[in-house]
Amino acid sequence: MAIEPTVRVQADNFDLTAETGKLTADRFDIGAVVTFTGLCRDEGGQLSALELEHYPGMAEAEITRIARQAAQRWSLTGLTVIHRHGKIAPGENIVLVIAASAHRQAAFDAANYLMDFLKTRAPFWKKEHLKAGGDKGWVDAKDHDEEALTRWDQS
Amino acid sequence: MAIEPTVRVQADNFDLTAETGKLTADRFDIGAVVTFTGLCRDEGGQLSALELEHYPGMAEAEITRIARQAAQRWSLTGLTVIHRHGKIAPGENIVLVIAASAHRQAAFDAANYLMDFLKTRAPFWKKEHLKAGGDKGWVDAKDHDEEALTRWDQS
Amino acid sequence: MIIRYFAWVREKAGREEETLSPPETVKTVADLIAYLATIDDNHAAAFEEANAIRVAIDQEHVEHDALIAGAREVAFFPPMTGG
Amino acid sequence: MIIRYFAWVREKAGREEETLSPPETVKTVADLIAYLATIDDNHAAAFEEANAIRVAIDQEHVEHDALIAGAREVAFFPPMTGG
Repeated sequence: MAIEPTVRVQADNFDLTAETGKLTADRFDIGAVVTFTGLCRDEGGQLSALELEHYPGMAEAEITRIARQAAQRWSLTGLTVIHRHGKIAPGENIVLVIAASAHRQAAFDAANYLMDFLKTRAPFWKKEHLKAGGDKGWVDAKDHDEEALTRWDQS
Repeated sequence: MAIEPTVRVQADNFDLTAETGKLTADRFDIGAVVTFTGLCRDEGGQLSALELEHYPGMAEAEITRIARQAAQRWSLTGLTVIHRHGKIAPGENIVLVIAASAHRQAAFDAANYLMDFLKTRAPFWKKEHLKAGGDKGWVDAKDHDEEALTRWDQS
Repeated sequence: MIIRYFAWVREKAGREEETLSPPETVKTVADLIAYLATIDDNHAAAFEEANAIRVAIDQEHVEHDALIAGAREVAFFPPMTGG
Repeated sequence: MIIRYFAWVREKAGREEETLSPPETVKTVADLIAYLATIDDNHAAAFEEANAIRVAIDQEHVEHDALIAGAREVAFFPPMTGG
Protein backbone atom coordinates (compact mmCIF):
# COMPACT_ATOMS: atom_id res chain seq x y z
CA MET A 1 0.00 0.00 0.00
CA ALA A 2 1.25 3.45 -0.86
CA ILE A 3 2.35 5.61 2.07
CA GLU A 4 0.47 8.83 2.93
CA PRO A 5 2.62 11.92 2.27
CA THR A 6 3.16 14.69 4.80
CA VAL A 7 2.39 18.09 3.26
CA ARG A 8 2.81 21.48 4.92
CA VAL A 9 2.34 25.00 3.56
CA GLN A 10 3.85 27.45 6.01
CA ALA A 11 5.51 30.86 6.41
CA ASP A 12 8.28 29.46 8.64
CA ASN A 13 11.57 27.98 7.56
CA PHE A 14 12.29 24.24 7.88
CA ASP A 15 15.25 22.18 9.04
CA LEU A 16 16.64 19.47 6.79
CA THR A 17 18.03 17.23 9.53
CA ALA A 18 14.89 17.49 11.65
CA GLU A 19 12.48 16.77 8.78
CA THR A 20 14.59 13.87 7.50
CA GLY A 21 14.82 12.47 11.03
CA LYS A 22 11.02 12.32 11.26
CA LEU A 23 10.96 9.95 8.27
CA THR A 24 13.89 7.75 9.34
CA ALA A 25 13.54 7.52 13.16
CA ASP A 26 13.31 3.95 14.51
CA ARG A 27 13.13 2.43 11.04
CA PHE A 28 15.45 -0.13 9.49
CA ASP A 29 13.87 -0.50 6.05
CA ILE A 30 15.18 2.76 4.55
CA GLY A 31 18.25 2.62 2.35
CA ALA A 32 18.00 6.00 0.66
CA VAL A 33 16.77 9.49 1.48
CA VAL A 34 16.78 12.18 -1.19
CA THR A 35 16.05 15.77 -0.24
CA PHE A 36 15.48 18.66 -2.59
CA THR A 37 15.70 22.20 -1.24
CA GLY A 38 14.70 25.10 -3.45
CA LEU A 39 16.23 28.44 -2.48
CA CYS A 40 15.61 32.08 -3.37
CA ARG A 41 18.24 33.16 -5.93
CA ASP A 42 19.35 36.72 -6.53
CA GLU A 43 22.35 36.71 -8.80
CA GLY A 44 21.97 40.37 -9.69
CA GLY A 45 21.87 41.48 -6.04
CA GLN A 46 18.74 43.56 -6.73
CA LEU A 47 16.12 41.73 -4.70
CA SER A 48 14.99 42.59 -1.20
CA ALA A 49 12.62 39.62 -1.16
CA LEU A 50 10.60 37.20 -3.17
CA GLU A 51 6.93 37.26 -2.19
CA LEU A 52 5.11 33.98 -2.57
CA GLU A 53 1.36 34.32 -2.87
CA HIS A 54 -0.58 31.08 -2.57
CA TYR A 55 -4.11 29.77 -2.73
CA PRO A 56 -4.76 28.52 0.82
CA GLY A 57 -6.48 25.17 0.87
CA MET A 58 -5.86 24.42 -2.78
CA ALA A 59 -2.08 24.64 -2.25
CA GLU A 60 -2.16 21.84 0.33
CA ALA A 61 -4.72 19.85 -1.68
CA GLU A 62 -2.82 20.07 -4.96
CA ILE A 63 0.58 19.23 -3.42
CA THR A 64 -1.04 16.28 -1.64
CA ARG A 65 -2.54 15.10 -4.92
CA ILE A 66 0.87 15.25 -6.68
CA ALA A 67 2.61 13.59 -3.72
CA ARG A 68 0.09 10.74 -3.68
CA GLN A 69 0.73 10.17 -7.40
CA ALA A 70 4.46 9.85 -6.64
CA ALA A 71 3.75 7.49 -3.74
CA GLN A 72 1.64 5.32 -6.09
CA ARG A 73 4.27 5.28 -8.79
CA TRP A 74 7.37 4.55 -6.69
CA SER A 75 7.88 2.30 -3.70
CA LEU A 76 8.52 4.80 -0.90
CA THR A 77 8.75 4.53 2.87
CA GLY A 78 8.08 8.24 3.39
CA LEU A 79 7.44 11.47 1.51
CA THR A 80 7.41 15.01 2.90
CA VAL A 81 6.73 18.26 1.07
CA ILE A 82 7.01 21.66 2.75
CA HIS A 83 6.31 24.80 0.72
CA ARG A 84 6.78 28.24 2.25
CA HIS A 85 4.66 31.32 1.47
CA GLY A 86 5.06 35.02 2.22
CA LYS A 87 8.22 37.11 1.87
CA ILE A 88 11.44 35.15 1.47
CA ALA A 89 14.85 36.84 1.44
CA PRO A 90 17.58 35.91 -1.08
CA GLY A 91 19.47 32.81 0.03
CA GLU A 92 16.55 31.51 2.10
CA ASN A 93 14.71 28.23 1.63
CA ILE A 94 11.46 28.14 -0.38
CA VAL A 95 10.54 24.48 -0.76
CA LEU A 96 11.59 21.10 0.61
CA VAL A 97 10.85 17.64 -0.78
CA ILE A 98 12.07 14.52 1.02
CA ALA A 99 11.63 11.06 -0.48
CA ALA A 100 12.69 7.97 1.49
CA SER A 101 12.84 4.48 0.02
CA ALA A 102 14.54 1.12 0.38
CA HIS A 103 16.35 1.85 -2.90
CA ARG A 104 18.06 4.93 -4.24
CA GLN A 105 16.52 5.36 -7.69
CA ALA A 106 12.94 5.40 -6.37
CA ALA A 107 13.91 8.15 -3.94
CA PHE A 108 15.66 10.21 -6.65
CA ASP A 109 12.83 9.81 -9.17
CA ALA A 110 10.02 10.57 -6.71
CA ALA A 111 11.72 13.78 -5.51
CA ASN A 112 12.48 14.86 -9.08
CA TYR A 113 8.88 14.17 -10.19
CA LEU A 114 7.48 16.10 -7.23
CA MET A 115 9.56 19.17 -8.05
CA ASP A 116 8.61 19.11 -11.73
CA PHE A 117 4.91 19.02 -10.93
CA LEU A 118 5.09 21.51 -8.04
CA LYS A 119 6.61 24.07 -10.41
CA THR A 120 3.65 24.12 -12.76
CA ARG A 121 0.72 22.72 -10.78
CA ALA A 122 1.01 24.01 -7.20
CA PRO A 123 -0.91 27.30 -6.86
CA PHE A 124 1.92 29.65 -5.88
CA TRP A 125 2.96 32.87 -7.59
CA LYS A 126 6.19 34.79 -7.12
CA LYS A 127 6.62 38.56 -7.07
CA GLU A 128 10.07 40.14 -6.97
CA HIS A 129 10.52 43.04 -4.53
CA LEU A 130 13.49 45.32 -5.14
CA LYS A 131 16.03 46.72 -2.71
CA ALA A 132 15.65 50.03 -4.53
CA GLY A 133 11.94 49.99 -3.59
CA GLY A 134 8.93 48.87 -5.57
CA ASP A 135 8.81 45.58 -7.40
CA LYS A 136 9.67 43.88 -10.69
CA GLY A 137 6.22 42.38 -10.96
CA TRP A 138 5.24 38.74 -11.15
CA VAL A 139 7.70 36.09 -12.25
CA ASP A 140 6.65 34.55 -15.57
CA ALA A 141 6.10 30.82 -15.83
CA LYS A 142 8.78 29.12 -17.91
CA ASP A 143 7.96 27.03 -20.95
CA HIS A 144 10.71 24.54 -20.13
CA ASP A 145 9.05 23.82 -16.77
CA GLU A 146 5.93 22.75 -18.63
CA GLU A 147 7.99 20.73 -21.11
CA ALA A 148 9.84 18.97 -18.26
CA LEU A 149 6.60 17.18 -17.37
CA THR A 150 6.41 15.20 -20.59
CA ARG A 151 9.28 12.94 -19.53
CA TRP A 152 7.04 11.54 -16.80
CA ASP A 153 4.36 10.42 -19.27
CA GLN A 154 3.74 6.73 -18.90
CA SER A 155 3.22 4.58 -21.95
CA MET B 1 35.34 26.78 -14.32
CA ALA B 2 34.20 23.66 -12.54
CA ILE B 3 34.03 23.86 -8.74
CA GLU B 4 36.32 21.73 -6.58
CA PRO B 5 34.38 19.06 -4.66
CA THR B 6 34.71 18.50 -0.91
CA VAL B 7 35.37 14.81 -0.17
CA ARG B 8 35.65 13.22 3.25
CA VAL B 9 36.06 9.58 4.29
CA GLN B 10 35.43 9.29 8.01
CA ALA B 11 34.20 7.01 10.80
CA ASP B 12 31.96 9.71 12.28
CA ASN B 13 28.38 10.48 11.37
CA PHE B 14 27.45 13.68 9.48
CA ASP B 15 24.69 16.27 9.81
CA LEU B 16 22.56 17.11 6.78
CA THR B 17 21.70 20.67 7.80
CA ALA B 18 25.28 21.51 8.79
CA GLU B 19 26.83 20.10 5.61
CA THR B 20 24.24 21.77 3.38
CA GLY B 21 24.76 25.04 5.23
CA LYS B 22 28.48 24.98 4.38
CA LEU B 23 27.59 25.00 0.66
CA THR B 24 24.85 27.63 0.83
CA ALA B 25 26.06 30.13 3.46
CA ASP B 26 26.32 33.74 2.24
CA ARG B 27 25.52 32.79 -1.36
CA PHE B 28 22.68 34.04 -3.51
CA ASP B 29 23.35 32.08 -6.71
CA ILE B 30 22.00 28.72 -5.50
CA GLY B 31 18.49 27.74 -6.51
CA ALA B 32 18.62 24.02 -5.76
CA VAL B 33 20.30 21.69 -3.30
CA VAL B 34 19.86 17.93 -3.64
CA THR B 35 21.11 15.64 -0.90
CA PHE B 36 21.34 11.88 -1.02
CA THR B 37 21.76 9.96 2.22
CA GLY B 38 22.43 6.23 2.10
CA LEU B 39 21.47 4.35 5.26
CA CYS B 40 22.14 0.89 6.67
CA ARG B 41 19.08 -1.29 6.05
CA ASP B 42 18.16 -4.34 8.06
CA GLU B 43 14.69 -5.49 7.09
CA GLY B 44 15.18 -8.92 8.57
CA GLY B 45 16.27 -7.56 11.97
CA GLN B 46 19.30 -9.89 11.97
CA LEU B 47 22.16 -7.42 11.72
CA SER B 48 24.17 -6.06 14.61
CA ALA B 49 26.22 -3.91 12.23
CA LEU B 50 27.48 -3.42 8.74
CA GLU B 51 31.26 -3.16 8.62
CA LEU B 52 32.65 -0.98 5.87
CA GLU B 53 36.22 -1.75 4.95
CA HIS B 54 37.88 0.80 2.69
CA TYR B 55 41.15 1.44 0.91
CA PRO B 56 42.55 4.53 2.65
CA GLY B 57 43.94 7.03 0.21
CA MET B 58 42.37 5.42 -2.84
CA ALA B 59 38.86 5.89 -1.38
CA GLU B 60 39.35 9.67 -1.17
CA ALA B 61 41.16 9.78 -4.54
CA GLU B 62 38.54 7.77 -6.41
CA ILE B 63 35.57 9.66 -4.93
CA THR B 64 37.31 12.93 -5.79
CA ARG B 65 37.85 11.71 -9.35
CA ILE B 66 34.15 10.81 -9.76
CA ALA B 67 33.04 14.07 -8.12
CA ARG B 68 35.24 16.11 -10.46
CA GLN B 69 33.67 14.34 -13.45
CA ALA B 70 30.24 15.37 -12.17
CA ALA B 71 31.43 18.95 -11.62
CA GLN B 72 32.71 19.03 -15.21
CA ARG B 73 29.50 17.63 -16.64
CA TRP B 74 26.95 19.74 -14.75
CA SER B 75 27.01 23.37 -13.76
CA LEU B 76 27.29 23.20 -9.97
CA THR B 77 27.96 25.76 -7.25
CA GLY B 78 29.05 23.11 -4.76
CA LEU B 79 29.49 19.37 -4.32
CA THR B 80 30.15 17.44 -1.11
CA VAL B 81 30.65 13.69 -0.65
CA ILE B 82 31.08 12.10 2.77
CA HIS B 83 31.53 8.33 3.01
CA ARG B 84 31.74 6.61 6.37
CA HIS B 85 33.83 3.53 7.16
CA GLY B 86 33.97 1.14 10.10
CA LYS B 87 31.00 -0.45 11.89
CA ILE B 88 27.62 1.11 11.18
CA ALA B 89 24.46 0.06 13.03
CA PRO B 90 21.14 -0.53 11.22
CA GLY B 91 19.31 2.75 10.59
CA GLU B 92 22.53 4.78 10.66
CA ASN B 93 23.92 6.90 7.83
CA ILE B 94 26.55 5.48 5.48
CA VAL B 95 27.05 8.03 2.74
CA LEU B 96 26.08 11.61 1.93
CA VAL B 97 26.16 13.40 -1.42
CA ILE B 98 25.16 17.07 -1.70
CA ALA B 99 24.93 18.82 -5.06
CA ALA B 100 24.12 22.54 -5.22
CA SER B 101 23.31 24.40 -8.42
CA ALA B 102 21.47 27.39 -9.82
CA HIS B 103 18.98 24.96 -11.37
CA ARG B 104 17.26 21.88 -10.07
CA GLN B 105 17.94 19.30 -12.79
CA ALA B 106 21.73 19.76 -12.64
CA ALA B 107 21.63 19.17 -8.87
CA PHE B 108 19.45 16.06 -9.23
CA ASP B 109 21.53 14.59 -12.04
CA ALA B 110 24.91 15.24 -10.41
CA ALA B 111 23.85 13.60 -7.13
CA ASN B 112 22.32 10.65 -8.96
CA TYR B 113 25.47 10.18 -11.09
CA LEU B 114 27.71 10.36 -8.02
CA MET B 115 25.76 7.63 -6.24
CA ASP B 116 25.77 5.33 -9.29
CA PHE B 117 29.53 5.58 -9.63
CA LEU B 118 30.28 5.41 -5.89
CA LYS B 119 28.42 2.09 -5.72
CA THR B 120 30.71 0.36 -8.18
CA ARG B 121 33.93 2.43 -8.26
CA ALA B 122 34.64 3.64 -4.72
CA PRO B 123 36.85 1.10 -2.90
CA PHE B 124 34.55 0.11 -0.04
CA TRP B 125 33.39 -3.38 0.91
CA LYS B 126 30.55 -4.31 3.23
CA LYS B 127 30.48 -7.20 5.67
CA GLU B 128 27.31 -8.09 7.57
CA HIS B 129 27.72 -8.82 11.29
CA LEU B 130 24.90 -10.74 12.95
CA LYS B 131 23.17 -10.13 16.28
CA ALA B 132 23.39 -13.88 16.85
CA GLY B 133 27.19 -13.59 16.60
CA GLY B 134 29.50 -14.18 13.69
CA ASP B 135 28.89 -12.72 10.27
CA LYS B 136 27.08 -13.35 6.97
CA GLY B 137 30.23 -12.63 4.99
CA TRP B 138 30.82 -9.97 2.40
CA VAL B 139 27.95 -8.36 0.52
CA ASP B 140 28.02 -9.27 -3.17
CA ALA B 141 28.18 -6.55 -5.78
CA LYS B 142 24.94 -6.26 -7.73
CA ASP B 143 24.80 -6.57 -11.50
CA HIS B 144 22.14 -3.88 -11.73
CA ASP B 145 24.50 -1.41 -10.07
CA GLU B 146 26.97 -1.96 -12.88
CA GLU B 147 24.20 -1.73 -15.49
CA ALA B 148 22.98 1.57 -13.98
CA LEU B 149 26.17 3.22 -15.20
CA THR B 150 25.40 2.77 -18.89
CA ARG B 151 22.69 5.45 -18.79
CA TRP B 152 25.42 8.04 -18.12
CA ASP B 153 27.32 7.20 -21.31
CA GLN B 154 27.72 10.25 -23.46
CA SER B 155 27.29 10.04 -27.20
CA MET C 1 -20.76 31.36 -6.37
CA ILE C 2 -17.50 32.61 -4.86
CA ILE C 3 -15.02 33.99 -7.40
CA ARG C 4 -11.38 34.24 -6.27
CA TYR C 5 -8.47 36.01 -7.90
CA PHE C 6 -4.72 35.54 -7.40
CA ALA C 7 -1.47 37.29 -8.38
CA TRP C 8 -1.75 39.68 -11.32
CA VAL C 9 -5.33 38.63 -12.03
CA ARG C 10 -6.17 39.77 -8.47
CA GLU C 11 -4.28 43.03 -8.92
CA LYS C 12 -5.99 43.84 -12.21
CA ALA C 13 -9.45 42.83 -10.97
CA GLY C 14 -8.87 45.04 -7.94
CA ARG C 15 -10.25 42.47 -5.52
CA GLU C 16 -9.40 39.14 -3.87
CA GLU C 17 -12.84 37.64 -4.09
CA GLU C 18 -16.50 38.35 -4.72
CA THR C 19 -19.74 36.43 -4.55
CA LEU C 20 -22.12 36.53 -7.47
CA SER C 21 -24.75 34.54 -9.37
CA PRO C 22 -24.07 34.48 -13.08
CA PRO C 23 -27.08 34.21 -15.46
CA GLU C 24 -28.16 30.72 -16.54
CA THR C 25 -26.69 31.18 -19.99
CA VAL C 26 -23.21 30.97 -18.39
CA LYS C 27 -22.41 27.25 -18.68
CA THR C 28 -18.63 26.90 -18.99
CA VAL C 29 -15.54 28.52 -17.54
CA ALA C 30 -15.10 30.34 -20.88
CA ASP C 31 -18.67 31.67 -20.60
CA LEU C 32 -17.93 32.81 -17.04
CA ILE C 33 -14.78 34.64 -18.13
CA ALA C 34 -16.71 36.40 -20.92
CA TYR C 35 -19.43 37.35 -18.43
CA LEU C 36 -17.03 38.63 -15.74
CA ALA C 37 -15.14 40.71 -18.33
CA THR C 38 -18.31 42.78 -18.87
CA ILE C 39 -18.71 43.81 -15.21
CA ASP C 40 -16.39 46.83 -15.29
CA ASP C 41 -13.04 48.09 -16.58
CA ASN C 42 -11.07 46.31 -13.83
CA HIS C 43 -12.63 42.96 -14.68
CA ALA C 44 -12.14 43.63 -18.39
CA ALA C 45 -8.42 44.26 -17.71
CA ALA C 46 -8.09 41.12 -15.57
CA PHE C 47 -9.48 38.91 -18.34
CA GLU C 48 -7.93 40.73 -21.30
CA GLU C 49 -5.49 37.88 -21.92
CA ALA C 50 -8.09 35.18 -21.32
CA ASN C 51 -5.90 32.43 -22.80
CA ALA C 52 -3.18 33.07 -20.21
CA ILE C 53 -5.54 32.56 -17.31
CA ARG C 54 -5.69 29.30 -15.39
CA VAL C 55 -8.79 28.19 -13.56
CA ALA C 56 -9.68 26.02 -10.59
CA ILE C 57 -13.18 24.91 -9.67
CA ASP C 58 -13.50 24.00 -6.00
CA GLN C 59 -9.70 23.96 -5.74
CA GLU C 60 -9.04 21.62 -8.66
CA HIS C 61 -7.44 22.65 -11.95
CA VAL C 62 -9.87 22.68 -14.90
CA GLU C 63 -9.77 23.73 -18.55
CA HIS C 64 -11.76 26.63 -19.99
CA ASP C 65 -14.33 24.27 -21.46
CA ALA C 66 -15.21 22.80 -18.04
CA LEU C 67 -18.83 23.19 -16.91
CA ILE C 68 -19.40 25.36 -13.84
CA ALA C 69 -22.71 23.82 -12.79
CA GLY C 70 -22.57 23.07 -9.04
CA ALA C 71 -19.34 24.99 -8.50
CA ARG C 72 -19.03 26.56 -5.06
CA GLU C 73 -15.76 28.41 -5.71
CA VAL C 74 -14.14 29.36 -9.01
CA ALA C 75 -10.59 30.78 -8.95
CA PHE C 76 -8.70 32.65 -11.67
CA PHE C 77 -4.92 33.06 -11.68
CA PRO C 78 -1.83 33.25 -13.91
CA PRO C 79 0.30 30.18 -14.72
CA MET C 80 1.80 28.96 -11.43
CA THR C 81 5.40 29.61 -10.44
CA GLY C 82 5.80 27.50 -7.32
CA GLY C 83 8.69 25.37 -6.21
CA MET D 1 56.46 -3.47 -4.96
CA ILE D 2 53.79 -3.24 -2.25
CA ILE D 3 50.91 -5.67 -2.69
CA ARG D 4 47.70 -4.86 -0.78
CA TYR D 5 44.63 -6.99 -0.22
CA PHE D 6 41.10 -6.00 0.80
CA ALA D 7 37.88 -7.70 1.94
CA TRP D 8 37.63 -11.41 1.13
CA VAL D 9 40.81 -11.34 -0.93
CA ARG D 10 42.58 -10.10 2.22
CA GLU D 11 40.93 -12.77 4.37
CA LYS D 12 41.85 -15.57 1.96
CA ALA D 13 45.40 -14.30 1.43
CA GLY D 14 45.76 -14.13 5.21
CA ARG D 15 47.48 -10.76 5.09
CA GLU D 16 46.78 -7.07 4.51
CA GLU D 17 49.92 -6.33 2.57
CA GLU D 18 53.34 -7.58 1.62
CA THR D 19 56.34 -6.25 -0.23
CA LEU D 20 57.93 -8.32 -2.96
CA SER D 21 59.82 -8.13 -6.24
CA PRO D 22 58.27 -10.29 -8.92
CA PRO D 23 60.55 -11.78 -11.61
CA GLU D 24 61.04 -9.80 -14.82
CA THR D 25 58.81 -12.18 -16.78
CA VAL D 26 55.84 -10.73 -14.84
CA LYS D 27 54.67 -7.92 -17.13
CA THR D 28 50.92 -7.53 -16.64
CA VAL D 29 48.44 -7.66 -13.79
CA ALA D 30 47.35 -11.09 -15.06
CA ASP D 31 50.98 -12.26 -14.92
CA LEU D 32 51.24 -10.92 -11.37
CA ILE D 33 48.09 -12.75 -10.29
CA ALA D 34 49.42 -16.02 -11.77
CA TYR D 35 52.73 -15.45 -10.00
CA LEU D 36 51.19 -14.60 -6.61
CA ALA D 37 48.90 -17.64 -6.80
CA THR D 38 51.99 -19.89 -6.73
CA ILE D 39 53.36 -18.47 -3.44
CA ASP D 40 51.38 -20.70 -1.06
CA ASP D 41 47.92 -22.18 -0.46
CA ASN D 42 46.55 -18.94 1.00
CA HIS D 43 47.56 -16.98 -2.07
CA ALA D 44 46.22 -19.72 -4.32
CA ALA D 45 42.85 -19.50 -2.52
CA ALA D 46 42.81 -15.70 -2.76
CA PHE D 47 43.28 -15.79 -6.51
CA GLU D 48 41.19 -18.90 -7.25
CA GLU D 49 38.44 -16.82 -8.88
CA ALA D 50 40.87 -14.56 -10.70
CA ASN D 51 38.16 -13.11 -12.97
CA ALA D 52 36.23 -11.81 -9.96
CA ILE D 53 39.18 -9.82 -8.68
CA ARG D 54 39.50 -6.08 -9.26
CA VAL D 55 42.86 -4.37 -9.34
CA ALA D 56 44.26 -0.92 -8.66
CA ILE D 57 47.78 0.24 -9.52
CA ASP D 58 48.91 3.16 -7.40
CA GLN D 59 45.29 3.64 -6.28
CA GLU D 60 43.73 3.77 -9.75
CA HIS D 61 41.47 1.08 -11.19
CA VAL D 62 43.09 -0.96 -13.99
CA GLU D 63 42.18 -4.02 -16.08
CA HIS D 64 44.01 -7.35 -15.84
CA ASP D 65 45.92 -6.60 -19.05
CA ALA D 66 47.49 -3.44 -17.59
CA LEU D 67 51.29 -3.34 -17.41
CA ILE D 68 52.78 -3.23 -13.93
CA ALA D 69 56.09 -1.62 -14.90
CA GLY D 70 56.81 1.27 -12.53
CA ALA D 71 54.00 0.35 -10.13
CA ARG D 72 54.70 1.25 -6.52
CA GLU D 73 51.55 -0.32 -5.05
CA VAL D 74 49.24 -2.95 -6.53
CA ALA D 75 45.97 -3.73 -4.72
CA PHE D 76 43.61 -6.70 -5.17
CA PHE D 77 40.01 -6.70 -3.99
CA PRO D 78 36.48 -7.95 -4.78
CA PRO D 79 33.97 -5.87 -6.75
CA MET D 80 33.23 -2.78 -4.67
CA THR D 81 30.05 -2.36 -2.64
CA GLY D 82 30.27 1.24 -1.50
CA GLY D 83 27.58 3.85 -1.27
